[in-house]
Amino acid sequence: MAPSSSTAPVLHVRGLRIDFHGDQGTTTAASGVDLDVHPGELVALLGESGSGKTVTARAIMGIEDEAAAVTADALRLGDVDLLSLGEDQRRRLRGERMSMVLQDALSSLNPVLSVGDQLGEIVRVHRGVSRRAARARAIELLDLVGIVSPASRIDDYPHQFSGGMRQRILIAMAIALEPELLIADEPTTALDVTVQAQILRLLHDLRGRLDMGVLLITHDIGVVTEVADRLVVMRHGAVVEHGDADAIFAAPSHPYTRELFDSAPHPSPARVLDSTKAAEAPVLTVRGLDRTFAGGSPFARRIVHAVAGVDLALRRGETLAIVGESGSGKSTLARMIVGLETVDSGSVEYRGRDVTRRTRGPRPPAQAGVGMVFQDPYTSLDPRMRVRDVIAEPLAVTRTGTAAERRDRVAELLDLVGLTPGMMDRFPHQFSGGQRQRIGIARALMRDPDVLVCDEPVSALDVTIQAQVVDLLVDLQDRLGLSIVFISHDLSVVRNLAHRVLVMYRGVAVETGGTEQIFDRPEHDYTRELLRSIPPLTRAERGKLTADAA
Amino acid sequence: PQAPEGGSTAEPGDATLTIATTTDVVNYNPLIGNSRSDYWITNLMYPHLLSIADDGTKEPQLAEEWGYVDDTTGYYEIRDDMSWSDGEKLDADDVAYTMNAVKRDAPSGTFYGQLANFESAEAVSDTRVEITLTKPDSSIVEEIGFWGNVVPQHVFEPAGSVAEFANDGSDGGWVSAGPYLLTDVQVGQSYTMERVDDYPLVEGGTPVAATVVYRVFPDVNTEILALQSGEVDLVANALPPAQVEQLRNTDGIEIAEVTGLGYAHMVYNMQNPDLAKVEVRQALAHAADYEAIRDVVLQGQAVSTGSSPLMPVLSAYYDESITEYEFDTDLSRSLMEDAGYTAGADGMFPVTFRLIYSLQDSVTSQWAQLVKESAAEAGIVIELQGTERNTYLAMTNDGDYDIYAGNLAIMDDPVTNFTLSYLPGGAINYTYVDDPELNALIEEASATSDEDAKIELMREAAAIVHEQVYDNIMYTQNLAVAYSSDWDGFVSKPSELLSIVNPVSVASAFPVAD
Amino acid sequence: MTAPLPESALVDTTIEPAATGATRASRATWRAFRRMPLGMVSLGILLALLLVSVLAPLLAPYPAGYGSDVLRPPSAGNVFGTDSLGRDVYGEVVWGTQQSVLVALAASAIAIAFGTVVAVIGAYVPRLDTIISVVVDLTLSLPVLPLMILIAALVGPSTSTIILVVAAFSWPEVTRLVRSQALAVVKLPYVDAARLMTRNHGWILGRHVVPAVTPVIVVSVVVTASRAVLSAAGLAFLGLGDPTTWSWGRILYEAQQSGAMVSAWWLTLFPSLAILALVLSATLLSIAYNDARNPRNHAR
Amino acid sequence: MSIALFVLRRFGRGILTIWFAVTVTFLLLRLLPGDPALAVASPNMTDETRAALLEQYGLDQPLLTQYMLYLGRLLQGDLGTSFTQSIPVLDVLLQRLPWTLLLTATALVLTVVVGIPLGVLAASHKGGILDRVVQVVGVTGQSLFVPSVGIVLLLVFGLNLGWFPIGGAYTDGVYGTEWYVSVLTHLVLPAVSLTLIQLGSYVLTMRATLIDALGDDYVTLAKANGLSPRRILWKHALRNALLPATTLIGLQLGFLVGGAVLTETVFAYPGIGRGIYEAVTQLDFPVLQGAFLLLAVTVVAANTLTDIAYGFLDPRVKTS
Ligand SMILES: Nc1ncnc2c1ncn2[C@@H]1O[C@H](COP(=O)(O)OP(=O)(O)OP(=O)(O)O)[C@@H](O)[C@H]1O
Ligand SMILES: Nc1ncnc2c1ncn2[C@@H]1O[C@H](COP(=O)(O)OP(=O)(O)OP(=O)(O)O)[C@@H](O)[C@H]1O
Ligand SMILES: [Mg+2]
Ligand SMILES: [Mg+2]
Repeated sequence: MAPSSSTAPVLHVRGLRIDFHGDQGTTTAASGVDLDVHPGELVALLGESGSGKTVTARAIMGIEDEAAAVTADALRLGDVDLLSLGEDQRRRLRGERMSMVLQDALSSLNPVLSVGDQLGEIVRVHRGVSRRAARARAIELLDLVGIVSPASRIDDYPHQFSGGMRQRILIAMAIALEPELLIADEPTTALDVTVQAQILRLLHDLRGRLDMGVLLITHDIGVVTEVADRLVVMRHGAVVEHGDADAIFAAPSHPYTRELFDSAPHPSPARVLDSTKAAEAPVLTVRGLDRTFAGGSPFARRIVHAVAGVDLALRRGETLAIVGESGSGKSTLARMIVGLETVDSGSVEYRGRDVTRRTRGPRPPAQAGVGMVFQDPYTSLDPRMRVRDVIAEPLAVTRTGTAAERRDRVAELLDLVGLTPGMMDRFPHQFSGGQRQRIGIARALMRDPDVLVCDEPVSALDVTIQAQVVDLLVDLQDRLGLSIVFISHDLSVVRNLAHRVLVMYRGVAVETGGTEQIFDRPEHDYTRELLRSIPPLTRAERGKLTADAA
Repeated sequence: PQAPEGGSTAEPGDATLTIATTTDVVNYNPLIGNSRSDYWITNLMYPHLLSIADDGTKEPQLAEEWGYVDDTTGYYEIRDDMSWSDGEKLDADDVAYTMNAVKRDAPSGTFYGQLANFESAEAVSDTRVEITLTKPDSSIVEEIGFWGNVVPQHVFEPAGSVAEFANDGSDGGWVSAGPYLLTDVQVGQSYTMERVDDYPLVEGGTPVAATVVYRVFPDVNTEILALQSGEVDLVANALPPAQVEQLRNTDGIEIAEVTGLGYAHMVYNMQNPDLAKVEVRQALAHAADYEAIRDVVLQGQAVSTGSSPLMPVLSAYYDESITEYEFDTDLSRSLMEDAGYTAGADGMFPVTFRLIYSLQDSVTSQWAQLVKESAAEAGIVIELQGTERNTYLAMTNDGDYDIYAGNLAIMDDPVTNFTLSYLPGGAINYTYVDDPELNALIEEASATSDEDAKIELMREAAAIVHEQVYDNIMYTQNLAVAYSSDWDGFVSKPSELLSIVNPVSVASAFPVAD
Repeated sequence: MTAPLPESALVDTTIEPAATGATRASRATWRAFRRMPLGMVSLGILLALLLVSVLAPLLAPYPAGYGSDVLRPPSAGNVFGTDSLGRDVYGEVVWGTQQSVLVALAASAIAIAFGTVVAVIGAYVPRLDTIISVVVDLTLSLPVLPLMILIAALVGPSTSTIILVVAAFSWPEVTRLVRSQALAVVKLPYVDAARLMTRNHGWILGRHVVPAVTPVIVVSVVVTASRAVLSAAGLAFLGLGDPTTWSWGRILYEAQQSGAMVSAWWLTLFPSLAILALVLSATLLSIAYNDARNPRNHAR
Repeated sequence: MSIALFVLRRFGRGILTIWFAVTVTFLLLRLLPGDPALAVASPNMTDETRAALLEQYGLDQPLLTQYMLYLGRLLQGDLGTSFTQSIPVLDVLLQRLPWTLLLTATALVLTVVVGIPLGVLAASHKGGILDRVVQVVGVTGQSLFVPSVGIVLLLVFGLNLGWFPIGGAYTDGVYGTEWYVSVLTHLVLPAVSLTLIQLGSYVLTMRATLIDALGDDYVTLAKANGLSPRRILWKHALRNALLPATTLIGLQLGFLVGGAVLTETVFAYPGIGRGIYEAVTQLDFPVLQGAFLLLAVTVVAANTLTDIAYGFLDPRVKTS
């Protein structure tokens, strides 16, 4: 299905510019964007977070934010000049000839309307068919996107479906009227790795079946390598590179594209702990850790066994990765280790001392020796405090040292994590995401811990920045002899960083072992499934996927 | 008081007279009930033995004659033409039963308060009741006759204690010996009363209006609006003084003057060591501008009593030689100095008095301010403590005040009044006075049946009260009641309780023909 | 009296995005606020009322004694007319401002202090939270106005009674408002980070949690203050206000008692307008403040 | 099982609320100053009369005994006897309750019927003139002092125009259709003034929740699917925004029933709020206790109903 650029494009964009008029003046989110999508072609729109991908897509659809001012030299859908249409005429095209799968799948469906109602509505509004016919079409669509026994699920409400299923339903809505153009805005980021692959396969498949032009927005190189026919790379609101996917992969011309490819984790030899360290007694030992939550709605109480009997041991200088799908209990385990969560049963021993207290409420780590780095660098720093105060807070609260001494220590730490001490008087918002995560690490290092527990420390960051932070952690480990518990669902990162891996599934540690062993010779079925869903990284593997789908 | 002009409209017809009141009936048992609405409505069903004239003398109502057989025996001769609405005759047995039951059960109404020297009553014939007293009491016959309603024995006796009987009509409705019979009650909204055809006290023997409806308007303002819009024909509550002129000049609204039978006063608590000194009480008495209070707060609708408990309305007793305390703050200051106080640099004496009054009493609330301000001119600090009525009553009862300000609605009989007010242990002896000379005079008057001698004794007593400032009577308020000019023929009686809503007046009122 | 104003009407439950930063947020809020005419006018009115209450002695002599001209309509001498004792209504309204502002501020200060402490503790200590939210719910479902009447009648009317009574029934609303926000705040990672650092809960609450809920507190001040004004006026109107201090409610009460509400419109109008001005501008101010605070509106 | 369980829990909580209200009232009445005997009897009664009255009321017993006795009787459905009126408390209350319910229910319906469109109007014109007007009108109503408004309404529509009667709940002495008409005409002014003062909070809630809803992702999705703005507003956003508004109805009913004292006073409407005020002035403990119990029951019933309604309206609750 090699789409030829010679056919007339379904989408033709030239010189698209989007400005936001705010009270701090005007920000330009996109300018001079040129874009073509041909029938049956999948174009990937790539770029780091904030580069203007979503605003571009929305502007094309005509559903941009009220505050946005959109101008373009040309904006055509097939033979229709979108710029010349009134709002009402454009509205009629939406759904009918162009449609979009929104970035945030989990909240895009109306919670109080049944799925069948929402699907059928589109058909009824655009086609004026009867309720009954619309319902039949809705069932057909659900079936098409792979929802099992659609007839019985059609009256269910969104919350009754899993994330992956909801994403499928959104896709079903988008293709309900068999549009010529489908824009999918990061259709897989909110999903588990296992589900991601299925969705991509579905899109890939549908494009062929319906001969649609697909514009796939993503910042995930792995995803792109799988399915894209052509690439468009955006940065700071401008297109920096576009062309045939294979050609760009082979020889990226723009430095940013190169950086993007380089920062994608490449398999490297797994790290192995040297034998002297491996022989020492563990710094941290976890035995039979258990935690249950009472959850559910007031109508239906249920018990969630978040963590069930997990054991682990962490040696000096070792990185133990914990992987597993969403909800498998990784965060709960981490929080119990640092003492943020009460323990139902089991023990956490740090340097031979049981630091578990089975009382409720916050428990300090006796434990200055166990520090934590949080997932989200944006919310883990108090926005009202200067960086200096954030980092020095542990000393301030105990009134340790003079102000000058604390200042010196802060400067030292900032230096250690690769920031300049001159930044200490700024507020967190004046830093980029990666810099903030460094500040978070500096804070964790304030009390000289020898164990760092990192709960998805890079998943909120761009790929390019991810790599920097991971490198910093490895560097610190080497310099300070830190032991690290590293939680992630990104297996590529794990492979490059971890000495050992612990796989969790529904609260249970199903498998533990050296990184190499887990990746190359997984024993548990679940581990195997997890590994299968890692997007293949080479073009060679890509062909295989396409063949599968066909 | 207008006499019916013999017009054709005064004939019994099917008119409805709608009367506004601010409160609901609390209790339908006239022996318990205490609020104005209770009085007004139960008075239309349960007759009193006696009524009262504008000069405070008693008039016949159910009783035609009354008096004393000897020192400790009184008697009433009652009409023989009255009967209850269920056909039972109203006879001396009902009267004697009522008195004895009240004495026995001690219901909380005013009636029981009059029975201190009462021992028992006996129906000696169908129309004559004799009462036996525990000691000579020259005013008790009139007081019982005036204050006490007569209730039907055949309804009240089976119900047990008259102190607990609700008489709410739940058991077959009410029974009336007045001009009207309560037939329908919607709490918070209205009380409907139907005519009792045979009511001998009204001219012609039959009440004119077929129906009387009492409507509840908690807010005076709404009440006045309803009168203006014609929804009610009469507002039973006395008008706020400031509204009288306004309404007098309003088309379609008439104002009836009602003689006041009570007074407003301030009482100084002599348990307070400062107030125990007569000079201090006098100083306070001279530090209030009574004339201004009557002119401004009451809009001139009040008369001075000469600062004496013997009001001008009780013309037989009134003593012109007793004159009002003069408003003179210099005099007050020198009296204070006589009492041994020296004013500080700021001109204030080192005393502070707490004056209590009820917030529900708007007239008193207003003049209390004036009293406070004028006392300050005399160097005496008065702290105002206006409270909700119940708190006020509780404080009054506990003697928890320095100065008490309040009103007495009907002080019809000086002897009874003095007994309650100035004898030690008297129920309204708010000043806590125990003056042997005064005590002797009151005791003597109480046992004296000779009218002139009694008057002389009371005047002497009043002079002492005035001189010693055991009580500071400020004025008698003359009341004004508004009604629609579509109605006429009301008969005004003194006091707000009787006013133009007394049974005879309501029964006589007739719609004016256009 | 005032109807219950649900939190959703006034407070965006969205947490201020940490990324925006507090100082910048407050400046952005102010900038957005300045462009809301309703908010600015309301702010002006409130400041003016505050000024009147402070400067009362300069604006009018304390209304006392009596005057010869009773119930006179507004004229050059008495711009708001005279009451049934011939006193100057203008002076009464001016001095009433002082009392009303005092009641509003004092009652909301107490309610806010108590309500915030309870809310923050509840959000922070899950075990207490259940009890606290039950108590709050229970208190909220009590019939507030009748209870206020009951207490004011039994305890006796005075400014301090009014303040305490209003505060006593306003704190649960504050707690509910603040609690919803605090619950979200205590789950934020930076609070977790602070917990890892110290056992000093006072420090965590004072340094991290309370500052984060301050905007909500600002809104509750406004809500409880206006509720206090209306409640105090209502109680005064029922004869349960402080009879010795001038308040707007007392002017209305005296007008009602003297049956003059209908004939002497100026007695009713001016204090009612004053109440309206205070409550209205306070409410509009809080709405404008919220709109301004909402980052969604910063972009306009 | 789960809905039944939910209802049961709700019920248990309701009972707790009622108990709380009852206990608070009981304690307040007895611990604060105030002597019912004085409120009942004429001022010149003797100390014996007073003692006898206190005994008759059972107020001479220890607090705990009184409380246990009271709860015991309550459990048997006995609310006691009014101090002042000597009739069963239930009778006292039932005389007024129907009118209160009529008035408050009417006001509530009016509020909802007027409030929803206004809220939608404001939200859909957010930041515009219309939005401002609706906000100011809504908030103004809420900031009005009831008695002043009441008097003005009565003066204009009652006296000057003569459209509506001045006070009461119906006209005495008329029957049949005429009676029903009179009930309606008497209802108009008080209901309008109650509606006026609570409309604001309703409109503001509607507006705020709707604006929130309009910013939700499903609205963007609906736009992307080419649905018309009207459809998006009335079907998608409003459905979601109505949920919080439902809860508010429950809250407001409770507030209204007890809080209409001022309205009832000015319009001479025979409701329970005024009844409570009068019972306070008479210190009629049993009536007050009964009235607060009744209010608590009303509030609990209203909240429980709206909660259950919420459960049925919101599929997230219903189907889990
Ligand atoms: N409503 C808005 N008002 C102001 N600026 C906006 C608005 N929406 C987006 N922007 C800005 O426009 C730029 C592009 O945002 P956009 O959402 O398109 O990024 P993106 O490439 O989709 O990022 P991501 O991968 O995180 O989704 C960003 O700087 C963003 O802050
Ligand atoms: N405070 C809590 N109350 C109730 N349930 C909870 C709570 N915290 C976690 N859970 C439940 O425990 C399970 C494990 O959650 P946890 O956050 O540890 O998963 P995770 O592996 O970190 O997932 P993710 O990758 O999405 O972060 C989930 O089902 C979650 O819903
Ligand atoms: Mg995006
Ligand atoms: Mg997690």
